[in-house]
This record gives sequence, C-alpha cells and structure tokens, in this order.
Amino acid sequence: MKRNSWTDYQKDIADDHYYYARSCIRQNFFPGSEKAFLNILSKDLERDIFDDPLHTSCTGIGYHSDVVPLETIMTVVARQFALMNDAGYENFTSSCITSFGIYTELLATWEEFPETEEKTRENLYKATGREFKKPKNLAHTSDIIFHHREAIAQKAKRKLVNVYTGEPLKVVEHIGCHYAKIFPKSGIGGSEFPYVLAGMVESWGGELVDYSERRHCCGFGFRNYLVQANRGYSISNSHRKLESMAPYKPDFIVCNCPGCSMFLDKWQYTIAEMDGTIYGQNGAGIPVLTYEEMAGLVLGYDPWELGMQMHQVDVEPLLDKMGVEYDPSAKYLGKNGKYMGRPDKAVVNSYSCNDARYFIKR
Amino acid sequence: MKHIIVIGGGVAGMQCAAELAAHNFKVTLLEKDSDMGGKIRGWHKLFPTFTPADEVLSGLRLKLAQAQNITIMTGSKAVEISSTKVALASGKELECDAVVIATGYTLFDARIKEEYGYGIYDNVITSADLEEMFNKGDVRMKDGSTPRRIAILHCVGSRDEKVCQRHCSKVCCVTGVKQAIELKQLYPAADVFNFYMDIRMFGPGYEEMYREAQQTYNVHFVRGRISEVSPNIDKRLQIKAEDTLTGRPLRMGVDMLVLLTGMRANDDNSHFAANSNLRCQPSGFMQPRDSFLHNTESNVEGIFYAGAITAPKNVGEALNDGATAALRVKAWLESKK
Amino acid sequence: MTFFADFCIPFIVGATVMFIIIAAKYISWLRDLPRSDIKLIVKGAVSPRLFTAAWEVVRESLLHCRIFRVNPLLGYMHMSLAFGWFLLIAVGWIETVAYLGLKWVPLQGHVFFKYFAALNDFGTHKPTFDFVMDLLLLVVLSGVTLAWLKRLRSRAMGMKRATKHITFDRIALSALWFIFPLRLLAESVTCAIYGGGGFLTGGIGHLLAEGINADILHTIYEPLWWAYSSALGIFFLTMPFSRYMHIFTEIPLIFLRHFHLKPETKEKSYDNFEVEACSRCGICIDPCQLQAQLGINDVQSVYFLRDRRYNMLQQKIANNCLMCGRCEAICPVGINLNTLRQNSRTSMRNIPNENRYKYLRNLDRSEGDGRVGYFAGCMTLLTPNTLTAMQQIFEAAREDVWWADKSGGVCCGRPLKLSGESDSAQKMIDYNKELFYKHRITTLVTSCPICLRVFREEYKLEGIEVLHHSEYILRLLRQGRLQVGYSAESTFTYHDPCELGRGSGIYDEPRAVIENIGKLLEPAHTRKDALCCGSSLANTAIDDRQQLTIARGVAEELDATAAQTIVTACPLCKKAIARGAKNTVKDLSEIVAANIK
Amino acid sequence: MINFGFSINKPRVIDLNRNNLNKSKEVIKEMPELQACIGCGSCTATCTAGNLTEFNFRKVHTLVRRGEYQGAYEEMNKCMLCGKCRLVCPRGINTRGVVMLIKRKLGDF
Repeated sequence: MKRNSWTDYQKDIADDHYYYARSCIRQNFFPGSEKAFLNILSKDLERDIFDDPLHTSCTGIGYHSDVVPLETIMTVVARQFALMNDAGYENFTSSCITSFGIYTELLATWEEFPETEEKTRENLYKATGREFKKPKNLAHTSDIIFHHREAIAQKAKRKLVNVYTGEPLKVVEHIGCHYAKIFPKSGIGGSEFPYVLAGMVESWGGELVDYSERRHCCGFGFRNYLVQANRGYSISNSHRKLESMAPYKPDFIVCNCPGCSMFLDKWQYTIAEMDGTIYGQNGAGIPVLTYEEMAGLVLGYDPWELGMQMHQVDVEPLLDKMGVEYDPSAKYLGKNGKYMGRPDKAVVNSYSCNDARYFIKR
Repeated sequence: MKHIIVIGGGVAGMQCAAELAAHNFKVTLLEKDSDMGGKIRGWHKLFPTFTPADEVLSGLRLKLAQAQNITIMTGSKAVEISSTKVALASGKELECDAVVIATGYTLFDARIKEEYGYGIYDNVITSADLEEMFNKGDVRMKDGSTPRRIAILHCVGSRDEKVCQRHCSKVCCVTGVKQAIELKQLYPAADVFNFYMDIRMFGPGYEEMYREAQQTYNVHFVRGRISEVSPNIDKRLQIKAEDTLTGRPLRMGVDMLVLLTGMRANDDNSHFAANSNLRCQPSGFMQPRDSFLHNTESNVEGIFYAGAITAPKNVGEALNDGATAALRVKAWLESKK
Repeated sequence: MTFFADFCIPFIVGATVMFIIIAAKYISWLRDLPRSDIKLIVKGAVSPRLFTAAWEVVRESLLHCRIFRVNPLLGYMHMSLAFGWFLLIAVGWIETVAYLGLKWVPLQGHVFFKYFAALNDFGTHKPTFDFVMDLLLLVVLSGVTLAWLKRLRSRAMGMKRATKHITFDRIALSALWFIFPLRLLAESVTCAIYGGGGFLTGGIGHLLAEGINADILHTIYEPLWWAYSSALGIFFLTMPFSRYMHIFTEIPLIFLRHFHLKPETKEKSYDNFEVEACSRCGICIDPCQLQAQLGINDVQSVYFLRDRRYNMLQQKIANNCLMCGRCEAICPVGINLNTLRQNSRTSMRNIPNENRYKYLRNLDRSEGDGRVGYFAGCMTLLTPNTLTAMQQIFEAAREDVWWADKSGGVCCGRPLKLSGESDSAQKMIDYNKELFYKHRITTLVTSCPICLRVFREEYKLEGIEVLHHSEYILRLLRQGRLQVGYSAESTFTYHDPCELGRGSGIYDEPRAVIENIGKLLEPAHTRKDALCCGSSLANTAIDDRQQLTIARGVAEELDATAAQTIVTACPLCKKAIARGAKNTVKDLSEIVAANIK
Repeated sequence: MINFGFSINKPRVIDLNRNNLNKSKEVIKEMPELQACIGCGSCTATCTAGNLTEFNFRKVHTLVRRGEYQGAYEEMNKCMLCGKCRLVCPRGINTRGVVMLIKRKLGDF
C-alpha cells in the first residue's frame, strides 16, 4: 500500500516541558498506563512533565452526553489553561482523546468567534478570579509518544515481533474519533490515514493491519453506551469492527483513546456471551492495549506494573509471543504485595482458572 | 493583415484558430504542451456516439494543416495577456490585434479526495486513466487479472464544498455511463455499479444511452456517494455508500474503482484576472461578458473566450465556442475600423 | 362367411385401444365432477335441453355451422371430413344390412366391407350403394385436399396462420391424410380385380385393369388393404392423445353445456371436456392482437389449451394474454377460453393467505351520503376528468351520491383475480361488499368496466343494482332527469372496452348516449369484433412498447373514422388510446357533462 | 448466554459481498426493464396499497435487486395489483409483472 498521505498532515509537537492533563476513563480503568506514561517521559526520555494535582476533568463526558453546556465546559477548559500558566508551562497535553478533541474544538471556536473567548475569560474571572493564556502547543499524549518513537525504539528492550516465528506482530490500531475526525489537521496523518499509532507500530517492528472498518467508531459514543436502551447500538459498532478485523488474525489491538481501549476490550466478552463469537486465536479474545502499555512493553516494563491485569481479555498469550517474562502469580497482587482478588473466568479467556478463590458475583 | 493569438491548443483553440484563418486573419496558436489536442488527446471515445476522440482530433489537425497563415507554437505558455500583447514564459512577447483564451480546464486531482484512496490503493483509477487503458486495449487490474466487479463513482471533485468545487462538471455523468457500457462490452460477466448523486443527462442521446446502460447492459445505478474506500482481506477494495433510495447503508468489495474526476478552473485564471482586469466566477472559471449575447467575449475589449475556460463544457460545445469566438473576433475587428 | 383377414389387425387394435382410452377418460372426468355439477347433469338429462343439445351436436359436431359462418371454406373442409366420414360409416352400415340383413357383423366387416364383399358372395350387387359410397368418399377426399392446402397455403384458405402442431398431432394428421386416399386405392384395385364399384372406385378400377398388368394388381392388392388398415389403426391409436380427441369430446361437451355446466374461478373436472374439445383449428390465432401486432405466436388460446392439456403450461404463456375475449367470441367450439386461462393462473398462483390485506380492517375513506353509490375505481383516479364529469352529471340529475373511493379506495379485486390470486381477491371483494352494505346503497354506479364486471359476476350484491355509468347516464336521459344538447356537427367514434362489450355485453347503451349528443361513426372493428386497447390488466407479460404498439393500432383505426372525438367508457382504454391518437380521447361521461343543458 | 438487557443491533448495511444475488439476477434477467428504474417514486405515490399501508414498491424492488429478500414477499403481498403504478411509470416498467415475478421468485409459486 502506498500510504504517504500522512505526511500531508503534520503538526508541531513540543519536544519538552509538558503540562499533563489526566483522563477520567484512563485513570479509572488503566491507571497503570498513565503512570507508565509519566515514567517513560521523565525517566526513559528524560523530559519534563508536570502532573498537576489541581486540574480536573474536562467534563467532556458530560458535554457529549448533553448535560454540561458549552459555556461551562469552556470555563473548565480555561481553568485548566490557567493552572498550566500558573505552573509555568506552555505545552498542554491531555491523556484523553475526548479532552483533546474538546481542547481543539474550543481553541478553534475561540479563534472563529472571539466573542466566546471573551465571554469565557469573563466567566473564569467571575468564578475563580483567574485569567489564562492559551497554550503554545497542544498535543495528545499519543502524539508525544509518536514524537519520541525513534528514541523509544533506540532504548527498546524488545520489538513487536513474535519470538517463536520471528514474524512481526500483526497490530490493529484504533484511533479515537475525536482525535482527528473533527479537525483532520489536528491529527498526525489526518482522519483518513491516521499515522500516530501506525508510526509507533512500524518503528517498533510490528506490522499494521489495514482492514476495512479501520476508521469506524469503537461504539462508545457516550449516550449510546450510557443509556442502557442504546447499548445494543454501541455494541453493534464494536461488533462490526471486530468482525472486520478478525479475518486478519491480529495479535493485538492498540488504541490511543481510553474509551476505545475499554470498549473494544470489554465488549469482546459481552459479544462472546451474547452470540458465542470469540475473535482471537485459540478460543481467546484479542488483547487490547493502550499505546502506553505497548510502549512500556517495548521498553521492558513489567506487565503487571503497567496494569495489564486490569484487562478483560487476558494478555498472557501476547506476552508469551513477545517473549515478555512475567510472574503469573504476581498478576493479582496489589502494589502492597497483597492479593487483591481475581475475576471469575470469562469466555474470552481460554486458559483454565484453577485458583478460583474469589469470584465476582454476577 | 490582423494578427490574432489563440491561447490553448485544445479542441476549442484549434477550432477557433482554423476558423480565424479561414476568415483571413494571421493566427498564432499557443500550446503549453508539446502537442496539440488538449484534454481529448489520449481520450478513447466520445459520448454519446462512441466516436473515437482521434477522429475529431485528426479532423481538427487537418483543418489547421490546410489553413494559411497559422503559426503553431507548442511548448509555449502564456503568462501575461492583454488585448494587444501576449507574454510567454520564455520571455518572448507577441504583438497582436486580439486574443482568444481557450486554455480550458484542469482535471481535478483525485488524490485530494483521499478517502477514495487514489494513489494509495492499486485499482483505484480515474476516468482519464481508464480512457488510457481503453486506448491501450488493456483494461486490467494491477496484477493483470480481470475485474469482476467495478464501481464507478460520480462527482469526484464536483459539487463538493469540501474540496471547494461547488459547480457541476457536467460531462462526468454521461462519461460514467459511457465508460460503464464500454466496460460491460469488454467484460460482459462483470458487474458494474455507478454511484451517483444525481444523474444529469442533459444532451441529445444521453438519456437514451443511460437507459441502454441500465436495461441492455444491466449496469447497476446506486444513488449515493461512496464515503470511503478501504482494502479488504481478499485484496479487493471495500467501498461504503448509502443506497439512498432504500435508506440503507451499502457496502461491497470491488475489484476496480473508477473515479469520475471533475473539471476545475485553471490556477492561472485568477492570475489573468488580476493582471488583465478579467473577471472570474466564484467557481474560478472566467466570467464572460454576459451569459447570453456575449458569452464568448470577456469583459475586456479584444479578449475573447472559447471552450471550457468559462465553464465545464463537452467537446461539441467547446467546438461551437471556438467557431463562435472566431466570428466575434471578426465582428469586433470590423466594427473598430 | 368370414369377416377376418390379417390386415384387419392394425385397425382392430387401434379401434379397441382408442375406445378403451376414451371411455376411461370420460369415466374419470365424470367421476371427478363436483357434486353440484352432477346435480345439474341429472336435472338436465330429464329436461328438453337434452334434445336441444342433440340438435346442436348435429349442427356443430357434424355440420360445423359455426365455422361455416366464420369461414365457409374452412367450414366446408370440416364438414366434409366430419359429416362425410360419419355418413360413410352410417351408409356403410346400412349397406351391410342391405346385403346381409340384420345380422351381427364385426366392426372390421363394416369398415372393410368392399374387401369381404369381393371375397364372399353376398348376393345381388347393389350399384346404388356403390354410387352413394363413392360420392361420400369423394366429398371426404375433397375435404382432405383442402386440409392439405390449408397446411401448405393457409392464406388461400382465408387464415393468416395455421396452428403449429406437436408430434402426436403430426402423426395423427398424417395418418388421417392417408386414410381416405388409401381407401380409394384399395377399393379401386379391388374393383380392378373383382369388378363392381361406383363411378369413382369402379371407374378407377376399370382404368387400372386396363392399364396395369393383373399380376402387379394382385401383388399390391393385399398391401394396399394393409396400408389402409394401418392408417386407420395409427390414427385411432394416436387420436386420444392428439387434437383429434375433440371429435368425440365435443359431443359430451355440448350436452354438459346445455345442462348449464361451466368453468369457474378454480379448475375442476368439467374443464377437461372444454380443454380436450379444442380441435386446434387455429381460428383463435388470427384475431389475437398479440399475434397480429406484436408477432407473439406461442400464447394464443390454441397453444394455451394444448399446453394445459399436456401439463406443460408455463406462467409466461398463461400470463401473456390480454383476455380481450376476441378469440372466445369466435371460437367455433364455444370454449370459455378466458375463464379457463384465469383458472389456470389460479392453479399456478393462488395461495390462500389469511394475513393478506389485514390492513383493510376498519377502513372507510368514503364520503357523501346517498342511495346511489359511485365507485370510481383505481384507474379513474388517474383520469380525474371522468371523476369531475360524473360529479357534474350527478349534480345536474340532483342525485345524492355516496362516493366510495373519491380520495382513494380499495381495489375491486378483479386485477388480482385475473392474475390468479383468487382467494386474496376475495378479501377485497368482501371488504368492498361490506362497505356497500354499510352505507345502504341501492344502486352502484361505476365508470370502470373492470370493476363493473367483478361487481356483477363475483360480488353477488343482492339488493344493489350495479350499473356502468353508460347505463346510468342513459337511464337519466330517458327519465328526463338529464338533458343534453345535440349537435349534428359533432362527430364521435366509440371504442368498445373489452370488459364492457364482450365482457359485460354492453354495446348499445354508450352508443345511445353518444347519439343524444352528436353523430356516431363506427370504426372498422366494432362491437363484438372491437379491438383491445392493449393495456388490459389481464396481461402482465408484455412490456410498455408492446402495449403502445397495440394502442397505436387501435388509435389509428379510430382516427381513421375522421370523427372529431374518440369516446370510450373505460379509464384504461382512454389512457391507452390517448397515447396513440391524433384526435382527442374522452370518456363518455366527459362528453355528456360538457353538453348538459 | 447472559441477558444483559440489550442485544447486538442487527446491522442495517446492505452487504453485497454477503448477499446471495442469484434471485436478484434471475429477476433482472427476466425483467431487464426493472433496471431502468430511476427511483422517481411515482409508483409509490399513486399506489393504492401504499396509501393505506407502508408498502413502498420502489423500495422493495430496489432492495430485492440488492439481494435483500427478507420480507419482500410479504411486502409485495400488500399490493392489490390494481395497475395504477404501471400507468404512471415514466420508464414504462411493467410494474405489475415485477410484483408477480418477485413473488414468484421469492414465494412458493
């Protein structure tokens, strides 16, 4: 495939000194990922990144679920920027794709309709007494990893290669809708041929799967999931993606959006329970990774430290293929070394679960 | 003897030059390429009669060859235009008494609609590529195999705000129907699908040809624009559209996708407009003095238009324009005496 | 005295097999008749209808009077073959009796009497019989000659096209052609050797005896009788499977018809009599417009009946018929061609489905109030001029009208019935019927002959008089409730809609209405012979161009009358003719409304 | 199987890779003029049954041509075969023939 068009969509990504905004979903469902990101930046890449305890949710979930009005979210975003100014940073980076989309959208709105920016400044001042400057650079955290992908490749402990066959691992990448579908120019490679994750996969030795539903939404869709009556619609979108990618027999899925990681992972279980379809090999689901986890594995992080035990689809088959050494007995030990319980065995995980001392009640 | 410069050696320019020469003018025909013929050079057959494009072109060439007082300058690109002088890219300047601009149009670059994958996937081709294939007698997929299912997408770079081409390119619909018929003649077992937004069969014999394509050649017409193209596991192109007549999304794998690329205004137009006081339309095509009585004249005395410089036109219309512009030039020069 | 020779075997075998098969067929058909039909037979058999039927048998099965009326030459051909042969048998039987007295003679003894008479001594020679028998043979032979001619040059016989036959027919036909020439030869040679015979056999025998060596005559003598017997045998063997089955079948058919049996919406045993009574004479081919104008030549009634008889009927043949009734009107056997075709379609397509048209429940889109109901019909909604004209007429006559379907109603059911989905059509019939009764109308007027026909034939609307608007308007005129202006200047021509004319027998009423308004000019084909407009709902096979071709043909004929206005009384005909006519085409109601005084 | 209180919505997409187009091809072969439909909708607008139900002749035959047969027979059974559609069709399609053909191909005739 002649895929050069991503070069048409480039953007400036700051090299250092980032102000970090966390993601609601990521820190709840993939807490290890955010920690790993901070570690990779500060320890492996020796960059300055500030994780500010004062910042809040961007309220994007509320916004996209029609419960938070535009004026409110503008003020919340303005406050984040004010905090960034206070901390002495100019480069804003968010862990969440929806937040990233919101920041992009609001900056563009302020650009097109300056009166809304004025109003926001007024609102922010009234509410908090703060003023703000817009960031010099806005990037998603996956952009930053993309930016440093070659540096990571140099420090890599292992590659995205099947150690048994020597073949590159087949990777399905999924880009969150709000990354570049709103403003194609805001994403590396645009919306049609996004390259942000593909670039990482290729730099680290994997092989990208270009399947027909590559651009399709993961199915989260906010109110489509949040309202139970709409969940059939949500899951049918994931179903469509999984149906389309399954024939390629991918080794894993990697996402840059926390919501997508969660839905592509957990809906696999639901689909298997509903109609018996399991999309991965050997009766197991397809492991779904965040790009932080993928980078962490490449850099030699321990999978349990990366929080990969939190996944619905077990990652062990993938770890085995990559030749990652891990301690199976440590999987369900907390940071304090105590056993934290384990989930019931699920249809998407083929290996037997003998040590069933703790079950999640249905 | 009055000297007229005709800029552009496409069908309109060739026709105009030959007509002017027949009216005893000294004519210089400027062509930026190395050969005359413009866009129909390399075109296989013309709708709706399936006349070989070569036939029309050789007729025009003959007409030029037989005419007196015509200087043909190929490889000459005009950069500045006034009614009395034309400057060439080579730096040369030509004096004249009137100028006819017949620089036509630019084919829309299908790469810009990147969701269709032109230049990205093999077997996504444009209508112009297909004509070339017809000319070579070799319509095949990249790997040499025979296509079993072909999709033809209308309005690529036409009627599309997203690529700043609001206008209708007029000839693509009928070209799509013509090419569908030719493909079916070549591969009767293949399924050909035309994806259209509207079918605009404006000319004589066009509608009849459309119907023939439907009924006799069993070409499928789906009202809906393809939204994206992606590869399939079996190396086919997966296309997605809405079948708007049933209100349902539609998808299928095709072996070949033909993009009917539209006509867009030349980039030069705005430059000429700025430097020669000519008027452009919002579409970028030049604005004739008016749309009815003076549609081959520009707003500047002594500068005339012929062919698709003012709007997308088919070959017949461009030829008529060429002849009309010649008469207008003559009338204008005579009125000046 | 012996009445057997070896050459008789083919004849004996053929005749025996034939009689057994025919008997078996009739018995099984009669056995399968529904109880109601059997009742009719029992009732009819003891009524004077028995005699009228017998008389028709003579007229039609022997004399072929109806074919005479259509085409005298063809009539003569059929009569000479049928009646001639019948007389040959009858007189031959009398001849035997005359020679031998009332004594049992086996069948072959009658048939090959000449042979046995030469062999045995039957007493005094009776030349009168020789003359009569030779005369009859000559008559039959003239018929055979005409049949040959018809095959070779059908146009000379006044037929544009002859029937294309199947193999059985061809064998039977060939055998039939040879029976009488062979009989002539065999008898002539017998006369040549043994003397005797009338002017024909005796005469030829005399010539043969003079011109040909006696040895040769002796050598060919037996073989000729063999050939004659074989031709008979072959004919009899193939007859029950060929079109010649009609020879006998027509006779019970005539009786059954006189007993009021008739085909119905669904196939039944009686249909066999009608189907096998078809002689495939092919008279139905020429009037068929599909044949004449479109060159379609495998769907006509003769082929339809043939295919149905041999169980090889396909939907595309069954569906390709305008059901205009032109063939039915001319069929010499009087077969109910349209009903048979319709019930064939029913056999092919009818699927009872309780869920169909459930959506009709509780539907009532009618308006107005009155004892007279007006049912425009679906098609009339596409000819709104008719609708407004009817409104004007009703207003002028001060009639209170209940409008059944002014803003869209439910189809009358006939189109569906014609297509074969009879049980589903019944649902619409039931719906509309209930609607009519609900609104307590006493008269139902419709301007659509298609609706009219189904209202009259299927709806069984007791207490409601069903009128076509032509009948209704005429009644208003005669009652003086409506006055129209007459102008001798205005000229009209009238197109008979199939469903109104041949279908419902309404020819005079629309003409009478027109003559109240202006001068009526008749087109070349009119009344029973009128052409179909081509848009008939009964045909679901022909395409638009074909419909147009037929319509243009009709329009041309109507235009040729030079009348100012073409009038018809069916919305479908109006639409169809308007596509091809130069003159204006109007519905009857329109010209009435325009001339109300 | 667990009841989650919702199910996977059936995809509405017409997938020409999966649909079995044999019947559709048979229909088109017997009635090539059906392909000449330009989707003007006059048939549906005038339809007697369509004014009483949601029956949409144009849509149903288009779906059949795309290999979407489910429900087509039942839909076509709503037709009364009155023939108004044939009178209004600008492309002269034998619409009644189409109804009967589709029912023959997709039903038990």
